[in-house]
Amino acid sequence: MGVRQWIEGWPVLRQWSDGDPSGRGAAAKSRVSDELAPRTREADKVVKSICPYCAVGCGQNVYVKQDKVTQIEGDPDSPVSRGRLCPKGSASLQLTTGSARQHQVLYRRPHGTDWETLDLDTAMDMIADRVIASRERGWQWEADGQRARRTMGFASLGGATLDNEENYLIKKLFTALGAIQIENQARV
Amino acid sequence: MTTAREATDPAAESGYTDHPPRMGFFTDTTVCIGCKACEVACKEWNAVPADGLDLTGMSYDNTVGLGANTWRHVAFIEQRKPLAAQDPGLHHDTDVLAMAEHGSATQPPEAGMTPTTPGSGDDFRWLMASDVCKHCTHAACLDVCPTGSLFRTEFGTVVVQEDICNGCGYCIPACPYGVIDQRPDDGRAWKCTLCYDRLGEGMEPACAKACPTDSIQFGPLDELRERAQQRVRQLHEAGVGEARLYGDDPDDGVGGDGAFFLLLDEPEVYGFPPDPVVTTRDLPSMWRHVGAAAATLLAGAAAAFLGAGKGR
Amino acid sequence: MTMSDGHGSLAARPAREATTGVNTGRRRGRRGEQPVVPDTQFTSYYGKPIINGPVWKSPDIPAYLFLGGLAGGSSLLAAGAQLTGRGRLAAVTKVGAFGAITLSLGALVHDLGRPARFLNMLRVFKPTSPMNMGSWLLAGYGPLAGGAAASAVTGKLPKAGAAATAGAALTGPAVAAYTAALVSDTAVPAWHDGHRELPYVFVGSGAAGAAGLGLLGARQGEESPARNLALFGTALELAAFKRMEKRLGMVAEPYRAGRAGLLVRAGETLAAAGAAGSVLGRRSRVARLLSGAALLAGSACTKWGVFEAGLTSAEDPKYTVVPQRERLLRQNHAGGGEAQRGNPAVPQSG
Amino acid sequence: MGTSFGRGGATTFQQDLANSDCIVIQGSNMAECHPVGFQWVMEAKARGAKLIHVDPRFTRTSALADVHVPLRAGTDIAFLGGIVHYVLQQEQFFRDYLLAYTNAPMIVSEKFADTEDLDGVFSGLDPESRSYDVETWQYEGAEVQAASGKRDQHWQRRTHAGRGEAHGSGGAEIGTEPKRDETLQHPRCVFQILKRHYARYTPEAVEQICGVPQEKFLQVCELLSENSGRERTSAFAYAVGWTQHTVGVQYIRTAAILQTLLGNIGRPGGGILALRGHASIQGSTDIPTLYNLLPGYIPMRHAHSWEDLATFVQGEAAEKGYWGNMESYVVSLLKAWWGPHATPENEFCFDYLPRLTGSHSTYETVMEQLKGTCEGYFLLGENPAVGSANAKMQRLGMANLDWLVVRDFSLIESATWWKDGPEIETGELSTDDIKTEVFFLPAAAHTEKDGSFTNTQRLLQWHHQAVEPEGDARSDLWFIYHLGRRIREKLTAAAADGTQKDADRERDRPVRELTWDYPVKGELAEPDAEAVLAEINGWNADAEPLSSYEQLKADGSTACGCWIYCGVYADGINQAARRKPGTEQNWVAPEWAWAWPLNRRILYNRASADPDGKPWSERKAYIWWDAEQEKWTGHDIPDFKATKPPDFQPEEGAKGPDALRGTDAFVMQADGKAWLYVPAGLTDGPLPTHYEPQESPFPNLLYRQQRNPVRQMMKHENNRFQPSDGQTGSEVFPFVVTTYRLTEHHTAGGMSRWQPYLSELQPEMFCEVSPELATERGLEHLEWATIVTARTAIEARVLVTDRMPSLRVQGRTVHQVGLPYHWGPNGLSTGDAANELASLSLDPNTHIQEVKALTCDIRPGRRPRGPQRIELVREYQQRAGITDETGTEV
Repeated sequence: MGVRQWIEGWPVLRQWSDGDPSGRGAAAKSRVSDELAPRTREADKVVKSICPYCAVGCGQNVYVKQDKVTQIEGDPDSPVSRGRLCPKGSASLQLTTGSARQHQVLYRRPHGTDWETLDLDTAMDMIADRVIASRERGWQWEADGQRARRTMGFASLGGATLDNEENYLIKKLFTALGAIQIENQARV
Repeated sequence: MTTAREATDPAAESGYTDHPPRMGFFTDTTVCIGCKACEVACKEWNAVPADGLDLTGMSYDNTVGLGANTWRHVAFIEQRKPLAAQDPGLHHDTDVLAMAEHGSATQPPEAGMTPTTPGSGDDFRWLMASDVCKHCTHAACLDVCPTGSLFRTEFGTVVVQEDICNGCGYCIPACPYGVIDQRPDDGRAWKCTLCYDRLGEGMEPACAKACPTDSIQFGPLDELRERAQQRVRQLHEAGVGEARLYGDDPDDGVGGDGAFFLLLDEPEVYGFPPDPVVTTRDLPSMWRHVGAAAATLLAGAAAAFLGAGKGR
Repeated sequence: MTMSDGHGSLAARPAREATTGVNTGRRRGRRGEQPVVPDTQFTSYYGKPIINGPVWKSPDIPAYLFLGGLAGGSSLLAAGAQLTGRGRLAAVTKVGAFGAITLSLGALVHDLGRPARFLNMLRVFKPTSPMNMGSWLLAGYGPLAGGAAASAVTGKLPKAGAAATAGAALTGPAVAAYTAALVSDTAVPAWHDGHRELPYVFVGSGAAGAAGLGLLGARQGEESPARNLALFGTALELAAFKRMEKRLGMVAEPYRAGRAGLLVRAGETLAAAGAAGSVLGRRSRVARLLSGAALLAGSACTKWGVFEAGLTSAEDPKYTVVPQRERLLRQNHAGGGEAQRGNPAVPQSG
Repeated sequence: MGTSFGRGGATTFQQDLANSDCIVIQGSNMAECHPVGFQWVMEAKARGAKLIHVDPRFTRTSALADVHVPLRAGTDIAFLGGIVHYVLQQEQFFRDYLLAYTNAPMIVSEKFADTEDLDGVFSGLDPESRSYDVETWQYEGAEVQAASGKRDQHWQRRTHAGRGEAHGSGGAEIGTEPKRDETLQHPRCVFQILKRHYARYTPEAVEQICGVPQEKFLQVCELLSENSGRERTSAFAYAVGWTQHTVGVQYIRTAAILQTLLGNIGRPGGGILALRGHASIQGSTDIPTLYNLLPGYIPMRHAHSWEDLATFVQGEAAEKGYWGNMESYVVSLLKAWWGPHATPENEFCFDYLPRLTGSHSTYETVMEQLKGTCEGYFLLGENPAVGSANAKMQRLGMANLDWLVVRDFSLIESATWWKDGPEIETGELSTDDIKTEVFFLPAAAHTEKDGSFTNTQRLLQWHHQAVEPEGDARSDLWFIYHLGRRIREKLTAAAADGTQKDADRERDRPVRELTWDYPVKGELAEPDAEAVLAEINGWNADAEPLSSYEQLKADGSTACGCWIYCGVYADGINQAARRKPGTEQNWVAPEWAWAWPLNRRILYNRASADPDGKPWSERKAYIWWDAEQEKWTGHDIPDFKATKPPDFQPEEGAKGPDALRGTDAFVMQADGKAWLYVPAGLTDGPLPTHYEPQESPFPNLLYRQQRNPVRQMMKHENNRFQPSDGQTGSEVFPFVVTTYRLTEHHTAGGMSRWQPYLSELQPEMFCEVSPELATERGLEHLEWATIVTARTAIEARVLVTDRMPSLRVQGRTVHQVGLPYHWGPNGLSTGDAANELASLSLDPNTHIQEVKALTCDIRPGRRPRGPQRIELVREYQQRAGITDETGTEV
């Protein structure tokens, strides 16, 4: 910025030239204020979503810039919520992008005193082996003298916060494995 | 009769020609459910820092009041007053000064029940109200700001410019409502901007958008005032005689608020000043007295020498 | 809206307003009855302050107030001393004024949340902002005081030095007085409501402080103007303070309570003792020095006390609420009781 | 609700609340727990509706209500039963509606004996097994069900208890056409039985039991009655305040009876809205991650030697109504799962389904873990270490596992109990000794995956992926798909290497033959959620998407993963992703997303018209018969065959939907009627009856029977029960505890206690007590208090408030202690978990725990640390004389 430009931009002078003699309005406006824009305008895309907290099912608009979520707010199109959100829904941005989220697989070995890190692929393989082994150990062809074709070796809890598609695959896979102890928050 | 009021046009007086209508908030506390969505939505949008974990015991209010990190604040008042229709009479003809002698209020440790209204029997009600910067027509914070960081926008709102503020702190005690405050680790003063960035894009402020019951309504101030009058009439007809507006009057000490309220009790019950006045209303008088005092000093000094005679 | 061609009331889209707290009939009988206990309690929100108190730090801002007054008064003493040929007194007060204003400025900058942006104070010219006006004032006064001091110390450019001395003396009183407007132009009840008297308190205190400096620095025999100024300043300060307290009523309580009260009392006592000592002990060098120190300390205590009292009065909502309630009541009585703001029986409509 | 109306889902939708003339919120704190849904209540108020909130506490909902009725926690049936009594006695019921659409005229078997006759129990109680023989509850001349002769009673009860009542779909079968008395005068008709059953639920009784003054109670009765009928409708909203009791299902049943009597079901502004607490809790029962159900409320198999697909269907399907087509639903499900391997010859792989032997709910699972049978555990977005009743039992169960997989956003208590759980502090467990291997896998957020949630009004709404999850975070779809893929690969390899035993090969066949070839996309190989949705929706033999469950076949030519969701992918379009703005369509907004069944928004809406098909009133018109076009029309999609005229009479011998008359509005029910009286389908009685909670400081005023005789209890040394009124030691736990949520937090806190913006709003665990209780026990505002039950002791900061009223009950004052249950030791906002206090005593139908009404003691000060905490509880147990038998009497 040249000296002349600087001087011309000096609000003391603009007070007289811009019709704001008291210096409390237009003349005092800074360059940053002049160029201010909501971050939603910069979004590459707006993705339609649904609030993950309670079962009201409020519509959400998710603003994304350079593969990062920059803002989440109510979707005015939703006839259920009409663009409104409660404090939890309003905190969705912090929920999804906040520092409280873990991004690393952690492992605690039997009798271990602390976490260790583990890569996802190894963890998945270990879990698959555990499932197979526990399923076998807990296998019951019969129960109370009747054909049961099931395993009592492992159980699962959760689902009310999950998608229908996820619940469907959980129920499908675990039932096919013979597991029956499959439960969720509907009872908790 | 409501629209005929002559209101000042702060944007026009601040050098904006051809500006948009003055925008503001009407907060109807009678439909507030105290959910605090406004507080969170405001923080998310404006990236306002969290304010610490402190269980205050002030009913469900754990944010206490407006400040640098709280631009929307929901007050909770538990009262032994009937849920509903009230005797409309006010009884302020007693000696408030004498009462003040007894101390002003109950401190939080004793305030599980706000002792504002002793009441009787089983009556009980729970008032909730979302407070915010008033964006005064005559804004003290803006008047006293020495740097021009605080300025009047084309929407008639009052905004701190964070690239300018030098943290002198003058605006903070100037505000008659206790809105603006300094963020200690940052040094600058912060408050509600009425989402200035969103307004420019035709979006409504984050808090008003989130509000589940439309307790916070955003729009051109003229329309809001009209709507608010209607609402008060409706409530009076329904027997809620205590409903009253606060901050809507262009003739009040701050020239009317850009964010005004519908209350069910006296303003101070919610933590509002009952009759706020912009401090700079008295500034001409202050300057006069300063001038006179300076002159007195000059005269006094002259007299001191005259009385002492010539030195050696 | 496809419903509108359908049936009945379902067609209407919901309105925005909802009625809250409307009773359903059973309690209606109560209406019109007077509550047993009239609703007259002085109230607040959990005793929390209505206004946000000053974030100005101690000792920065009390020092700023004190040093500004000291500088302004000193410049007057300097000019008088120069005119009347009291060389030592002139030199000491010139240097003192410059030193004080430099420290004062330093304190102000130190108190800023963003000291590096100090120069933004001169970004606008705002008569509505005493701090902005003060900044412009200091921008003029500072160099004058500096010039006067420099010339006095180096002995160079005596004419320019004299001109600077005169300029500083003319702006000095404003420097001593404007800080009263600065603190008054807030919502802090004890400060704002005292806006008529505080300028006199401040200049009186500033004069007494400068006199103290003069007594300390003057050569034997030069001190009588300083003594006079001490008497003048102290009398002005004490009288103005008394008058302010009388006028303010309960709002002035913080000036007499707690830490602030202690400081104000100390300020008054020290000023009175200093002034009295300077007169009674005029023949004793020790008495003169002690009196000077007392006057300086008294001036600092007064400013500090005023500052602290402001903090206290911001802290307790009663100082905000009660006077405002009172004012409303007065308006109400004046207006025949009908136009009371906030009276629910009278809907607010113009 | 399943047993009353045929489907367990909410009968209405949130927006429709705006049309109500009176809304009763009970067992729910809607303004706090569903703030955004509450806007529709406020809309109704704006139109002049009255809002009644019935709740032990004065909440943010009460603050906005016209009437707040504080009642003693756990006495809702007495309160609602009182209103039923009022409506019957004052003849405020909607007679025409009652005759047309309910089972009021049906005549019940003379073998039936009511609680009136047996002092609090129904006929058929077997105290030994703590169960009812339900046969005596039948309509006259009807059998329990077609296959009853062959089925053993115990399993029969289990299967039928399992269906419908939780959140789902489907009333039970009732056999042949019952006898009716249109005059409602027959002494054994449902109407008269109802009248007798509730005769003692007088305003005086309500006052005595619930602590509700008669005046206030009658005010509610009048408001409800005034605002029901032809011209006006009232709605009920409830939530877990009703379900979390030993008689939870019957709470809802009472509301259903009341709403049926008042003619408020199937009509705009009426209905019963179940307010669910999780984004997809409705979905997770529709497509159940529940032990006793298959998708679409098809019951799981039980172990019977004789059962094949045909007898299973015969046993479970109904003669009449849409459950009559159950075989198509089952076969289509099996086809969806095992594809070409499912053939008529192998009964479509029916044998692949594992069998139940009794209850296998989460609480039984804990017992299995303690026994060591269950050695592995998946926790998928759930936090039982603080979120489940008697959380200590949950942790002890987990400490006995071989392995535990926790998938969540943050390190919740269920992932870290082995190093910092309460038992480590008390010394009951030591980290070194715990053998459990723990895997923590970070989960993807809703913004990081495609999928659908089913909200509280049965609405499936699709959320689109916005960004890829970071680091190791993955969706549960990814996790379960790739876990399945790996397991299948390993088992296939094992089968191929030739050394596997035949029995093991057979054991693994259902896994190897499972259809599991979902397309994946992107770098992370995320399965395509829409492909899964397409399978849920189903397809025909030509792989074309189906559009209605009426197209499903029992011959194996259709596949469908969840029959009630059939139509969500009609025309190959993701109907759940439809987002036509609400402002651009009518108020029902049928083009926003997709509701089951078949996009109907108000269920049983045939009942919004009179028997002739005309609206009951202009004001409340919704669906009506258009004689010209010969079809049902209106604002919503008819929940009825669109072309079946009002005067339709089925042919003799018609089955399934064809057997429904033109006035059978409750199309899932075996008789097409709303059930005031439930002849089959519930385990604890055909009519709701007031019992005291498992732990209560009061005797049951109405009957000698204190508690639900068939409630379910888990006996364990860490799950001791407390004595109730009249028993020695009951004075040791004199106060009633109730638990609840706050707006600012979510369930057990996993999604809120880690968020700074939410944590600062409610920063710490607290308890709420009345000023009277505070005085009595020396509790100070903001100081600490310790709350003790026979299970454990927790601490909380005290809030003294009038919002927690002390009530006058049976001539004495009962104090209540309020505990929000969001907290645990991890995260930003912390505190003891309220669920530690609860016992495992469950509703016999749903196996939901009772946490809304317990008894406790409260004392000032913090709880003891370390082993002294256990000492304190033991001391209390001794003082109250608690043994393993206490509280377990029938």
